[in-house]
Amino acid sequence: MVSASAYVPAIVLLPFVSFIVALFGRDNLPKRGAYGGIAATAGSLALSLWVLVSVRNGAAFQETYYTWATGVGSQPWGLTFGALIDPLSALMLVIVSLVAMLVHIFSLGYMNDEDERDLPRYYAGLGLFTASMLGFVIADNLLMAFMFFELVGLCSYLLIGFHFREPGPPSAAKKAFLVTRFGDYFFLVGVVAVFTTFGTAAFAGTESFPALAEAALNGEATVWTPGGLEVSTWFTIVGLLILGGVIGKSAQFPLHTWLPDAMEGPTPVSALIHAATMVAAGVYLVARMYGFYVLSPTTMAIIAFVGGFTALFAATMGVVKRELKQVLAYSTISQYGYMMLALGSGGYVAAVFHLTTHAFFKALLFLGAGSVIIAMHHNEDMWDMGGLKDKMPVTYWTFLAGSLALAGIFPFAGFWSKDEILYEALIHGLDEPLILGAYVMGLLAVPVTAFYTFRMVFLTFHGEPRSSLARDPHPVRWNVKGPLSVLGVLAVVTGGINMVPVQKVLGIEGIDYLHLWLDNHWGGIEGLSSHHYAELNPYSSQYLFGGEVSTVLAGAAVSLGLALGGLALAWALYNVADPAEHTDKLGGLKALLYNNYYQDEFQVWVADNTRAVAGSADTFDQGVIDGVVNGVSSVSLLSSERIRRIQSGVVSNYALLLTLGLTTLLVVFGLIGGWF
Amino acid sequence: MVPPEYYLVLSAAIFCIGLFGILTRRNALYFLMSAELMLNAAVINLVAFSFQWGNLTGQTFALFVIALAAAEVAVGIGIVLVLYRNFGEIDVLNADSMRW
Amino acid sequence: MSWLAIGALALVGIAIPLAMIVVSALLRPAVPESGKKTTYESGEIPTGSGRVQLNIQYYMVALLFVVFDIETVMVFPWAVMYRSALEAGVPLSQALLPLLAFIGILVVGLVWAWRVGAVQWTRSIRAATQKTERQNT
Amino acid sequence: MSLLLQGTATDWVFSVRALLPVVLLALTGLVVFGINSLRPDGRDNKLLALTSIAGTLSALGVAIWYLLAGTGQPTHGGAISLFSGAIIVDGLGLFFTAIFTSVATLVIAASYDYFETDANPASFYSLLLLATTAMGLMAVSNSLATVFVSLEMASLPSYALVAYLKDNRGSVEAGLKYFLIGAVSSAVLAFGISLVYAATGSLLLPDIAAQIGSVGDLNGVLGVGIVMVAGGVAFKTASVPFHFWAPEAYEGAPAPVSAFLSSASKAAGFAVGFRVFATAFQPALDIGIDWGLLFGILAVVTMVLGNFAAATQTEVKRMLAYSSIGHAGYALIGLAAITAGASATNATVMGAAMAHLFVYGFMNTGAFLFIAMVERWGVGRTFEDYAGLAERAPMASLAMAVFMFSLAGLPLFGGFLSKYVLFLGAINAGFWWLAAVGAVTSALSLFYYSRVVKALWLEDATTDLDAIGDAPTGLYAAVIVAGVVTVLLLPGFGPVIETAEAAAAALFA
Repeated sequence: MVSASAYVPAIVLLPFVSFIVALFGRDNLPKRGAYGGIAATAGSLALSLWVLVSVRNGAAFQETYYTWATGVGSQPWGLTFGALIDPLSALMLVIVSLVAMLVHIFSLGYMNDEDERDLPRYYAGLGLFTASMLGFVIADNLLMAFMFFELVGLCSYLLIGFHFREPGPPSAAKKAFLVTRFGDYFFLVGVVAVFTTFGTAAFAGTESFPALAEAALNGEATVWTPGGLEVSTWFTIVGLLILGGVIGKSAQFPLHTWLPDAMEGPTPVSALIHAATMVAAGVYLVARMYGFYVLSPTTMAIIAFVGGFTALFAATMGVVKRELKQVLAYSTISQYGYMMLALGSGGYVAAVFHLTTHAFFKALLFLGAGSVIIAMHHNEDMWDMGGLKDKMPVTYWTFLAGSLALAGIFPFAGFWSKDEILYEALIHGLDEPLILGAYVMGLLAVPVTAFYTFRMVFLTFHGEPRSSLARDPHPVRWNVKGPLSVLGVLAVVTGGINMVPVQKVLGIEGIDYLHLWLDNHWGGIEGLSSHHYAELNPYSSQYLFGGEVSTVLAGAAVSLGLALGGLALAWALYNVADPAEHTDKLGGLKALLYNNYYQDEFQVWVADNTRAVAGSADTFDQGVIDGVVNGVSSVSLLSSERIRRIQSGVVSNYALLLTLGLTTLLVVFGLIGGWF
Repeated sequence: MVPPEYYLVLSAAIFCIGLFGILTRRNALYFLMSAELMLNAAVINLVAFSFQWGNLTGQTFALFVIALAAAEVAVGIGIVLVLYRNFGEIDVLNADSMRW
Repeated sequence: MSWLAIGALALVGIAIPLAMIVVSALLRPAVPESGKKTTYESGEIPTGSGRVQLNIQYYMVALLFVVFDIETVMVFPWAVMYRSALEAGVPLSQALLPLLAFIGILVVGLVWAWRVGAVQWTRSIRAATQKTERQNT
Repeated sequence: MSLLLQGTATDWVFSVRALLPVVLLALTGLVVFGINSLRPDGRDNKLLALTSIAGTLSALGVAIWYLLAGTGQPTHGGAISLFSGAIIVDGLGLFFTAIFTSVATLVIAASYDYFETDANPASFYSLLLLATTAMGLMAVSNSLATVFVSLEMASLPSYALVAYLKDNRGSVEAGLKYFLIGAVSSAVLAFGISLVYAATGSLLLPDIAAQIGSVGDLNGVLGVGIVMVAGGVAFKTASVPFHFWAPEAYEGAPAPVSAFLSSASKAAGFAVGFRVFATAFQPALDIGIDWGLLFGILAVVTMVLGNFAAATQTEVKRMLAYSSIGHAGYALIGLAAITAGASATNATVMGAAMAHLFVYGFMNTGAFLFIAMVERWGVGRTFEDYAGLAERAPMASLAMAVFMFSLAGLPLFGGFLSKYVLFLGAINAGFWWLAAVGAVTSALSLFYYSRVVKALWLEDATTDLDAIGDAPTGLYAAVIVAGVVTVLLLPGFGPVIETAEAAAAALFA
């Protein structure tokens, strides 16, 4: 039998071929490139599933395909391309190719049926985007990962700016590109530092950099450090440098500003970016080289804290947004914050779990939003919607499933993964104040998430239509409903792959499939198992209420309670016929339901105050964070203006400056060298 | 015999005079002459130290420097000519349309 | 010590003209008038601009002269060592050939310059009018 | 293949064979003169261009053949020393010759269209060929005398090339500035050489290295001399503070000439700098003449100035001119990271700088040639004028996007790997601060490079682009070839870096 490993490059190459075909085939293609893209991604999906199955049968492997260059000199280094197929990458391959295929199908409805022009360029971009993300996933070394990471960024630039004739998209594309690129430069320096330190950038094997780092910390190996720096300090610095790229791509505070702007791109692209490709790349990278990160407690704590903070910070901003996609954008930032929190607090499996469930329900929500946007003739303002529930039932029910998952309501997928993250953060955080702080922020974000999610759901689908568009929505076809249904099912059931709480509470062994999967239960690559990571991680577990089971139950109860609370608040405020006139309506009711009046009054007060907090978070975001980003660029541009004035255009001045420069050099080096 | 340091001082002085000319003159031709002066400072060094070290390398190279100086003048005059044709004068300060 | 006399001479040499200029500047009356500022043209009243534009051909010939002047400089060291080199048994391929190649390259350049008209004395209309203008003034 | 290795250094046939790439270039230049002399009034643009390309291509072919055959390299008997050691044919020389001839080929192909209406293109081709010849000599010079002579031989045609458009005020002004700064710089270089000679009594690079240990009191003279020689190198490579000519010369010159100067001429300056400082001046590091630090400072200032000044330019060509200065700063890392005695890391970082110059030769030449095409169309010079060009010229615009992203160091093109290896080498040699400045300025560079791509692809035309009807064959071919090579240098980077590092290692052995 042919082994799946021989076909791994094809997983990457198929979408790449569709990119080439779309690029050169232009308008001669059926559906202008869509079918090619669907076929390619379907092929990738099939191969990925095959790979998944063969990994399940113990066929994890690492293979080098191509060597770019080998260096001579004191420290030989090799730049190679290869594939690392282990449980983690096999799982991710399936997620990426599945979401990519669904997005391609959905695009038939969103782009082709809407008569967008220039579609071959769109499908070419999607193909390249998918290919580069898949290439990133299989990368077996940091340099290859970096190159595909960059390619992902470039594709996002091309796709976000797809509607380049409008004013918004080009600048949003540029912002996305430059902000993530800003983080990537730290990443680049980090890659170079890894090479210099270890002489290799491989992820797996005894000669890989996580393994060497571990050995170096145990004193079993020596590595280069700049200026004789303490090994652990240097590892922390390197880890943080690479984290720069992660923060940029995964839109963590403070480099998250590009992501809401990136909503200017076509909605299917947003789905792809948020669920499976670009943003997921950052978190995946941390998971990929987790063996390195767990060695540095400082880095871990920073990751956890940034994650927790981002989760809360972005969630509060989601509360005040008017546009459907804006809400989803902030929810993405927030959810990736959770994943970072999980990674930082030692919850490797929890992070991958949430990455998986989030990929499905966020793709679902974006595609659902796309469906709504089609129906609303590309109006995205939620205050113009309302009452779409009956007119588009498929969209409504799937969207609802996604929202329940996002809000973390039992038993939808998001509940299980988010609960496990919070649980990990809690048990590891009881000794670590920083982790505990991150946990608290993550917990606080739960009701906020539920609140804004259901505010969105209620405003969009419930109540009375608030505009003529909403009264007569544009119908959507199978190519929209199909992907929605697939994802809707997944959003409901994905939680089943990792029933850890159930296992712990009821004592049923063997239903925590994801744990077993990532723990090389069915075979994997030595040194890349969650078990190994758990041994390395710097935390100890503490339990509340005298035991594991009670801690699990208490944690789940608290987070579910908070989520339900948020949901209830949203219900009360927005699940009404006409939420905008909420307060006026109260006057008629007060004689009849006096007590309810107080209750409503209280709710209004809560709403106003949440609004104030969220609003100030939003202001902070727009003013300070954006301001700093803009500030850096304006300072650069200002200094650029100053620096170029040196070139006065008068050749005598040049001669003078040249002489002065030379004289200065002569004097300085004469003094240093003692020539006089 | 004159000590070699004196030649160094002499050549440095000539070099600085040439440099001074370049910094103060606006006329392209003077600019050119000043640069030649600087080259001649190098030639003085080469010849003097060729004598000092007892090998002919410096003297031979001095001939090359002189030759190249002449070639440089040839090209320079050509450029000054087209400068005059385009700008109507040979003031180097006037050619400042490109800057920043 | 022999330098001392030269130094003293140099000092005196510089001091005397300076002193003369200073003394005359102190003694003479200052009566500025325009006639004093005009260019001295042997008693004639100066007319027109002091700048004369020469025909560009002068420069072309001058440039060619400079180029072939260099040739002499380069040939000079060769001439100095040629006889001794031959006597030392250096074959002609090393003693003569490089110089012939050098001159050959120069000849190619000269022929080219000649053929494209660099040494041709053009009679352009502009040059002719300029000439008449100069004669009329 | 190793027939070249037989023969004595005094045999002139042997010398010609060893210097065959340079000789071929010189002969082609003379042939172009000859053709023009035979038919002074015939405008044989095509014949002249084809002759010139044949010359540069054959020189390129020979250089690559020698590189592959191991001529002058440690595996086949080591460097070939000619003319009493004044010329040395080795891997470094051949590597750089390959860069010059590739760039010259592209530039000549582009010039065929650019100077289509020129009255006498023969002088252009011959000047270009002679400048390339001189650059080839610069790369094999092993004596300060040949260094100076060949550097001047390269500079003089360059001045004329910059001022080639005699009726264009910009071109003339550029030529004037280039020439005046060049005259000052060559005087500084000559004075520096004379001081080095005064201190060591020799002009041959290995002899200088041998003498440096015993200069005694004259180390001050030597130090001033070395700094001045560094100034000469800085002029040729357009590094601060000798860079002032570059923005104007690149902006004012005809675009093919800008391409030639900013790629080949810069590389030639580095060829000289690498050889002179690695061979002759390395022992000076031990006696208080820290030219490594000098180049470190120059590299930092050059990177910062070039990239910052480029950020707010309004004209694409001038932006590229400044970016070219910035790239000189990157390549200077190859000199700055040299430390006494550490021959392995020295070779790594210098080889990386050479490989970067190689890749740079293609991507930067291509970018300037794209501008040549735009100039030929008469579209305009500012970013706004470039808006929407992708609609009219998609292939060329795609190539331009490749050049821009490659120059910025995006990891899809050759420019990424070379910059990456360069920074890696710098960190390996302990100069992490150089790599850090390089990374920060690269980050900034993406800003202004992406402006071009944005204008080309993401903006609607502001001007009437109907003039862009024709597709000039030579220009298009040159741009596309440069683009393809830039892309191919990503998978094909291995041989380049290996050759470069081997050549650099031979220098430090």
